[in-house]
Amino acid sequence: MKLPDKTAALEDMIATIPDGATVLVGGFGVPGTPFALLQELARQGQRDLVVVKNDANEAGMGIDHLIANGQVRKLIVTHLGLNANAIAAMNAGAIEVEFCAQGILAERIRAGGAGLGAILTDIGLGTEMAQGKQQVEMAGRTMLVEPALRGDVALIHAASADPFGNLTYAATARNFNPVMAMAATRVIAETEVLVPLGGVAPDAVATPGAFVDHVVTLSALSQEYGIVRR
Amino acid sequence: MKLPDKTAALEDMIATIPDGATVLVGGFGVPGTPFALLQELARQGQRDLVVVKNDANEAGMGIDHLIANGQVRKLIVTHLGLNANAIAAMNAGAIEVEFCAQGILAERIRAGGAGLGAILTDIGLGTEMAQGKQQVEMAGRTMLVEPALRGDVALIHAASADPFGNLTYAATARNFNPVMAMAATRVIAETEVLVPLGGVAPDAVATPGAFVDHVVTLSALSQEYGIVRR
Amino acid sequence: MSDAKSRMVARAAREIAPGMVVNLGIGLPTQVVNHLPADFPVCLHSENGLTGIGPTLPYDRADRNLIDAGGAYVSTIPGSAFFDSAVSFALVRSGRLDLTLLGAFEVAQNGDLANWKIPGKFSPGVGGAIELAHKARRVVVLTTHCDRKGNPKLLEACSLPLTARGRVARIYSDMAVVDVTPAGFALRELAEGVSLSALREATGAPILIPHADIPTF
Amino acid sequence: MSDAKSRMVARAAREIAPGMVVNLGIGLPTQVVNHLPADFPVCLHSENGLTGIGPTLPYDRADRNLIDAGGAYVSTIPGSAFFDSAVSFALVRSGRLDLTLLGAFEVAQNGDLANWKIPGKFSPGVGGAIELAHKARRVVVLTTHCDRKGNPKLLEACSLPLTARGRVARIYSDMAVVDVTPAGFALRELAEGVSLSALREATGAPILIPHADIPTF
Repeated sequence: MKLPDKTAALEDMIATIPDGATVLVGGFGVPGTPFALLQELARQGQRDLVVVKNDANEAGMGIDHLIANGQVRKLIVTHLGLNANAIAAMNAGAIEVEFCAQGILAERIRAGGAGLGAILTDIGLGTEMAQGKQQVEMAGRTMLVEPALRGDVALIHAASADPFGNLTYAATARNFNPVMAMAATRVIAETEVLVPLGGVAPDAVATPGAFVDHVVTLSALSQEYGIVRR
Repeated sequence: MKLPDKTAALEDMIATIPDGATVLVGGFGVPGTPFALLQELARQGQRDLVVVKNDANEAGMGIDHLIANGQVRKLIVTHLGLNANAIAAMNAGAIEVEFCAQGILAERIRAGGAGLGAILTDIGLGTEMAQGKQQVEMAGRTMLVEPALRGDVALIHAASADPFGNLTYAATARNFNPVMAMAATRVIAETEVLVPLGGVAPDAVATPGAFVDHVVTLSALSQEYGIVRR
Repeated sequence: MSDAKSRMVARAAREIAPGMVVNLGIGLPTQVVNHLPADFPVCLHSENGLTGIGPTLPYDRADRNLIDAGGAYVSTIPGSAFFDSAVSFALVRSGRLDLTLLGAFEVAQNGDLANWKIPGKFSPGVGGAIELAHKARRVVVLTTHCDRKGNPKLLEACSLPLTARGRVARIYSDMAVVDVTPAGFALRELAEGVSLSALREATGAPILIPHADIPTF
Repeated sequence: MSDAKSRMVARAAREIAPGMVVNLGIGLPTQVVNHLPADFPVCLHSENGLTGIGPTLPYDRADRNLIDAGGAYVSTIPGSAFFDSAVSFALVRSGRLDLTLLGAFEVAQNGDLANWKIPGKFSPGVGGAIELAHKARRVVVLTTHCDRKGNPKLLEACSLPLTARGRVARIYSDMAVVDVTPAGFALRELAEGVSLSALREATGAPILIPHADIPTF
């Protein structure tokens, strides 16, 4: 036996994403954002997307290209604070925005990746974040039902990958990538470095390849991956 | 700033466990079972314990010492198949046994470690595993409420640790240890090797030290840690 | 292993398609791996936190920290990964497991499976079986056609506590390959030397017989 | 930073006890770290997946993959750990965070906190604030006593959407150290040069004044 090879061409993999898809996008700020996959998605122009991401990047970067192109129908995020374009689009009604508490977004995605229906939490009780959410009484306590969240596609940024899709992440570029890599029907991982099978030590694997469908290797990193001087 | 030092003596840490405590115990078979911590718990003799563990080890090993001593009031496990003593104690009514599906036990403990109230799952629906469990209707589907599970204490086996409690695990000795290390009021980790701060690379940390209360270094590994010839 | 069992296991190995993620249950299913070509592209999963299971090792070469879910000392292959029990079952429940081959006490003609408990005799706990049976994309049973006393395991309805309802798609036995269809059990292949009447006698439910020639294995 | 702000930040630093796990909110709270001794035993947590935050780095020495939750380029120290966002908030929600210092738009005398949304003006999303405020073992606010227009931030009741109900234990401002008690706000310390009457005027709720001498900072 040997492990299957999942290496593929970036353009071909993005071309599998249909209009209307729910797309999970890794990253917290710049680190871990799959800028190359997003650039190609912006170039191909799929529309009516539901984008799930911690934040909306900054103007001119990452998912801001999708927002600027009018490709995004709905954003599910924890905050938009660094992207004035996204806030303007939200205020103008051009995109629908659903805000989630950051750790609850992570848990909803993880629950999707773990094949659960939902999590029960008290986070948000007593605030407007609880409005409209199903409540359950459990052992005398009120809990909010936070439904599992899955994507049709997940776009992941890895530091290194082997051809089977075992992934590692660098420093705080890990963030939402591991949970998102578990929670989509089709998981596309871009990697800075492709190593041969066995090149990632079994104990060092952060996302097991069994969750990953496609591995695309980046030949170079665009400017968006670099240091942001503010 | 520097990270706090949590190294401690094994006997002293086990002595903090009171009668009646709920004790989470890592391990799946031999790998990852904290045999030294369990041996000392057997020696000190705390009683009325609720022990949460994947399995009951084998006769004469690990938690079987606690069962043989009459220290265990209740076991929460996924199976007892390799320990005839445990099955006999269960059948004789000497210990109460609650069986959980393996992944659901992992998720219940993880939910405890993640500060959630419960998970909702369809695992067990249509079987006797669903009996007596709270059900919730969610978006037209019936789900079982599987409550979060926490311990007063968790007993963890690490391959290496630094003094702050950053842990690594070896191969399949990982198993339940990472989720249990998140889910107890007091987390005691035994480690085969103690490395200085910085000795575990930040990307290689499997359990962050912020979850761990005490680190005890094993001077030698008893026979129980070895290969089992059947 | 008897010749009939060996042929059953070899036949079941052909169930595995290239690229699949597969969990082989404890016991006979584990043997299936011995019938795959050396370079066959497949990912074997073990519940205790391993993908990419390598060959079983003798005790003197075993790693004390590296076992499969059945307790056998196994090895890694290039690309193996270790992970915790929560991640391991996340993989099972979220649809990443293409196939599981499980043992059975009883299989019903509607696909119900009982393989974890015999009240009053055998109740060691459900382990990971319930999640494998509920959530693998395809659930296949590998079992002797009858139990040790000669009683049929393929039944109109299960009498034992269920592991999962309606999830079994196919059974590989030492007598036949049988699919579970909306109309009940349907014969697909016969083991060499087994007659239709012997099969019917050993099966505790009606079994649909194709009109065409029946392949043997 | 003004002298009063600087003294407030220095005073807040003494809130941190040896051995604590602490999350410092974006903005002023982040500055608190500059007032801790070099070998002070503490673990700083950042929501984006880091424990053991080291010094902020200039752009030319920064690691593009290593930021804190506010986007600053930080560094590691011996014993730092990286983890994913789910684990990061598991730590917050399960009681492993001993202390969080947060900014505030409004704090009410019952400990209610509003710090994430001003309807119609500022609604960038709640980020991680709601979980920090709900679940840190101790929630402390670090803020100027009044907003830029001179309106008090310490109020009888919050008018803005809440982040958390009744969770604030203490406020460090440029005018005072104020505890939230069952009887409402209670003065603990005064900033140098601030009079009781100035404090009362700048506070939008009654404030209990101790009979004893009031320490200054």
